[in-house]
Amino acid sequence: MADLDTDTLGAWVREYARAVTEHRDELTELDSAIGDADHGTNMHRGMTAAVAALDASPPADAAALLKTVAMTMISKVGGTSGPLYGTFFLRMSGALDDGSPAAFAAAFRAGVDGVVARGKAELRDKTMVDALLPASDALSEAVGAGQDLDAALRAAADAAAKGRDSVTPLVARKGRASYLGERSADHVDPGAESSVLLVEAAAATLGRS
Amino acid sequence: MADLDTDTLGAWVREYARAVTEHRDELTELDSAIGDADHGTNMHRGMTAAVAALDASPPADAAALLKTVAMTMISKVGGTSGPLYGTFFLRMSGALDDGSPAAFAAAFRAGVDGVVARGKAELRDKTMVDALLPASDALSEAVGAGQDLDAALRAAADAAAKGRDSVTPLVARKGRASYLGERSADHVDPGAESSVLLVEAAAATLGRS
Amino acid sequence: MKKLINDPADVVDDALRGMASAHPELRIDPENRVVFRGDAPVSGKVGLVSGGGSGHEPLHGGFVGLGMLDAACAGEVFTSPVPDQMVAATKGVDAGAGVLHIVKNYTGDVMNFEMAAELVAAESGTEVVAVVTDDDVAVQDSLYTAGRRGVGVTVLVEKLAGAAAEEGRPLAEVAEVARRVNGQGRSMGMALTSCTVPAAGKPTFDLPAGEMELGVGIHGEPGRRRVPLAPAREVAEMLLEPVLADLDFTGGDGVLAFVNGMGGTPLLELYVVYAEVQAVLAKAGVTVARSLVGSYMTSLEMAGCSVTLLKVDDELIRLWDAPVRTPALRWGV
Amino acid sequence: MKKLINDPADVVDDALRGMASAHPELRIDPENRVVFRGDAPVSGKVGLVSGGGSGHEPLHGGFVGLGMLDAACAGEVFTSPVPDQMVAATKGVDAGAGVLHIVKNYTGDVMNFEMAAELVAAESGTEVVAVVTDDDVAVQDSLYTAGRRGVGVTVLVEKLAGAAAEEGRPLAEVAEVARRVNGQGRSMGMALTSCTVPAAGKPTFDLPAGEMELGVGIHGEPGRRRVPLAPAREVAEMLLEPVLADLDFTGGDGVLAFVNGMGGTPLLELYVVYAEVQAVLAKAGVTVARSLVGSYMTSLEMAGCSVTLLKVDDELIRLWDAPVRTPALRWGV
Ligand SMILES: Nc1ncnc2c1ncn2[C@@H]1O[C@H](COP(=O)(O)OP(=O)(O)O)[C@@H](O)[C@H]1O
Ligand SMILES: Nc1ncnc2c1ncn2[C@@H]1O[C@H](COP(=O)(O)OP(=O)(O)O)[C@@H](O)[C@H]1O
Ligand SMILES: [Mg+2]
Ligand SMILES: [Mg+2]
Ligand SMILES: [Mg+2]
Ligand SMILES: [Mg+2]
Repeated sequence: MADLDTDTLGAWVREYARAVTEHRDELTELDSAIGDADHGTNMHRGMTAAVAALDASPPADAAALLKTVAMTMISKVGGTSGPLYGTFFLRMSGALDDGSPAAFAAAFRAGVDGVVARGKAELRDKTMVDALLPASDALSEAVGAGQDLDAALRAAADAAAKGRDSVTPLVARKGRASYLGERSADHVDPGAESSVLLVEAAAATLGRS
Repeated sequence: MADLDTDTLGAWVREYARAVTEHRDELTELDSAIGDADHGTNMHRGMTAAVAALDASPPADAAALLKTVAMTMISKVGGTSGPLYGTFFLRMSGALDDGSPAAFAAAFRAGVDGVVARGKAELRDKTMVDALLPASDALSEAVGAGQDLDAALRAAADAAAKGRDSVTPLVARKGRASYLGERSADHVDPGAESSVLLVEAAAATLGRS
Repeated sequence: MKKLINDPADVVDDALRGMASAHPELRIDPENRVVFRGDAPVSGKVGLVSGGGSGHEPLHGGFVGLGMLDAACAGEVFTSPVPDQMVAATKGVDAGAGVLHIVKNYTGDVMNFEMAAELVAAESGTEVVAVVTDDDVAVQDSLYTAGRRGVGVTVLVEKLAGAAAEEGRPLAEVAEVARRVNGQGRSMGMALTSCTVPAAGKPTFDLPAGEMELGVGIHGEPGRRRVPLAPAREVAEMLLEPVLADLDFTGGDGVLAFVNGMGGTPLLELYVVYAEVQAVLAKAGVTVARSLVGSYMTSLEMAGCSVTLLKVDDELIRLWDAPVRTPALRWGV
Repeated sequence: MKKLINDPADVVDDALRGMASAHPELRIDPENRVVFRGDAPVSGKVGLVSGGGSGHEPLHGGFVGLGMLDAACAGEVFTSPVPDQMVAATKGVDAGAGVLHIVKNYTGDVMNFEMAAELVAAESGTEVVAVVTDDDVAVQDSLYTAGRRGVGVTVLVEKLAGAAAEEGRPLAEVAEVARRVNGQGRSMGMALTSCTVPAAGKPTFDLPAGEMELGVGIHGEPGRRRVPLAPAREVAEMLLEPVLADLDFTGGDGVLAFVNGMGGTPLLELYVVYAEVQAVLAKAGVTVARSLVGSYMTSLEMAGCSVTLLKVDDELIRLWDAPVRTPALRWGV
């Protein structure tokens, strides 16, 4: 398996764009139940623009690629997910060292830390953090244990899905869903769902590269 | 059969009030189809107020009674039916001579002439006039032919209903329904319907008195 | 029926109560259901009276004040007020210079205002002139109809004749302004949904998903025809086509373009429609001198809009820009 | 979905195009989706910038002009604008006296405005102060929520801080007025129907006949609880009860009472609600010094309303009465 490079990371971004487009209505539907019915539209708009930006001026390296995605999310999405996913890619871009699985895992952790720093959500607040943090932990652990990126990303995707599901029964404590109080319980958090798609897209592209 | 007097005319007015209340929703429904959904509400408001006015200060004579009904319709209904039914009762009040069937028929004609003068509708314009004019003709003819008021008012009620039905297939040329053009055809005119109720109320009360 | 009301029978009185509390600068006669300018009658000024069924708010009560109406009579929902109200309003605004009645062309409104004028003539020496508005091109103005309806142009007549009256001009001239505005204005409306008359309790008509009514009035009456739902771009064309066909709006000093919301359509959409109206007008060579976008003459919670064009000249532009201070239109003061 | 729009993806751009045509006194930057005062930056004056998701019109673009905002950023429907827009707006209104950001308390709005402020700080010497509005008592202001939402009071902050800025007061004082107004204002809203986000294409929630949502926000989000439909009288009580429980509004110089329509509720009904609000306040010993009734902060075509109370004093009354010239609020000029 080749090291991660601009092409493979680009494949990840494109696969994620495809996935949020495929799941656009579903994400919006989740957001209708406990939010304001725009999460699918937001993610679709942002990731479509990110791919267009990459097409328009192919990035020089992996860091530039992630930065383009970050800046596009920040300047095209708005809402809560724009700054958070934007920060995620921005911090990843800044932290990415080389193309090794360990570097990727570290950069991913930096991205998630950025989301936490920006949004100040804790575990079990019922946000995207509940998918991203477990994913990051699983990824680091697997890579640290010497597993290959494919296996590590599969573990991360499983952990993300488990994290998302684990907070579904909970009452939201951050973001718009928190306004609903008890009524937010037993609904899947839309941001957690889009984060699961992000990690699955990584597993489907980077893992196989 | 006694001559018409304040009591018998009062019974007519009360019966009409009862009938428009019973048919309120139906009249409004007819007005929804080709108008603005208020004819039942209008007639109910006006006739209920008329009965209340009669109760509040019992009129000295038949003319005073009809005038009270007229003024109440004019000052409580508004819209198209307020001035028209108001004018009907006002002209009847002014024209009523004695309690004879002939006097009633003449007063009724004066009332209808008042409606025509105020509203300028012609036969087959598809308005209340299409019920009132044939009713007035039938009433005059029957009374002139020496029939008793009971039979004469039955003939008038039949003529009113026939008049109403005869214009149902037509396109309205007066009032709100005329705005619909061809779409007004094949709907019962609400004002024609409330006029049929007026003549039926007369047959049910004055005829039997 | 989902409405923020108490008893449907009380809706007009309750709303007038709210208006009276919210607008201490107005004087509201709850018995007669008349909204007066606080300082009516205004000495030396022609009095302007309008009125009509309720359910079209802010029309007419929201247009009472300096530079516009002196009094407005509120009828039941979609039902013309009664002559007594118009008599009370006319007396209350009569400052010796005569009174103008601004009447929308509906059989009921016209008859009730006529009876009121007869009563005023019989009782007092007040000179009353009535101007009837009839700008709705959806209705043929022929012997076979009750004539064109008075719609959007009524708001403009109230503003422009109101400004003329405020300048101290005599009744004949104020009436002439009103007539000229009506003669130079045309409107056309459409609906996406019906409205529900409170006392009726259910929608006046059914309008299935995917369809809209063209040529509706402002009383929830069905329109002239039902067509498939179309983008705002095409709606603007459909509304303007008969308006532009009815009167030549090109040349001169341009037009006042008025996009009016029917009550249930958000301002966001009205601006979308206005953008398309502008585009159609530009293509047709019609210059926009002034514009008005908002829900000024509504049909309860009906979703939809109407477009009104008024040919203007220097004088009308000056009258439009003149100060006005009413609950719903206010500037220059 | 029945809307007067073209492509749902274009609704914000199309509406801004309409606004630009209808309001030549404003300057609209279509690239950045910023509505500017025509004369911005106003020399010596603190610049006021606000913004948020679209779908709340006239908020915020309709409040741009003399005596209120200098610029408003329009996001996608119900989605906070992005930092680039806020940076463009901030630069465009900066006349050297600093810029106030008025931010409604939603996670997205707060984060995007924060990022914009960071960018401005990094790029230029412009002093930026942000005031976050959070007046919605339907939401508990606790560690377990994102804090109270910014709703109706935002309109009042824009007017009152705008008037303070227009007087030439320094940034710290203008911000202080904004903070004080937010601290003394509370709101509560309800909905009779859901709204439909254009891009989503169907109602955000189902609200069956006979039921209403209490404690809704302005983004079509479901409320705190669903209760049976009630008469306006009881609705006024249900809305005011938590407002009055949260802050003592009795005594002093009274309150500014603001009944706001959610977009699909006709003005007739808003006045009915206002009458009942007045009655509840009178019973609670709260004096109304000023009032505002209308659809100023909407949630697309949602039917419903909110009530905002603001404790006022002589200074706030003076600032409220000060001249304002914007598309949606205008007086004294
Ligand atoms: N403070 C926060 N930290 C991290 N994620 C958050 C926070 N608040 C909300 N989110 C996430 O954002 C998602 C909503 O995104 P989106 O609908 O695009 O934005 P908005 O709520 O502004 O409409 C939620 O489902 C949740 O996962
Ligand atoms: N010019 C007219 N002359 C006589 N009757 C008329 C005329 N115009 C309308 N009508 C009658 O009035 C009826 C409608 O009354 P109503 O609904 O109470 O008033 P509005 O049309 O003002 O809402 C019509 O059904 C018709 O019979
Ligand atoms: Mg959302
Ligand atoms: Mg009717
Ligand atoms: Mg009517
Ligand atoms: Mg959003």
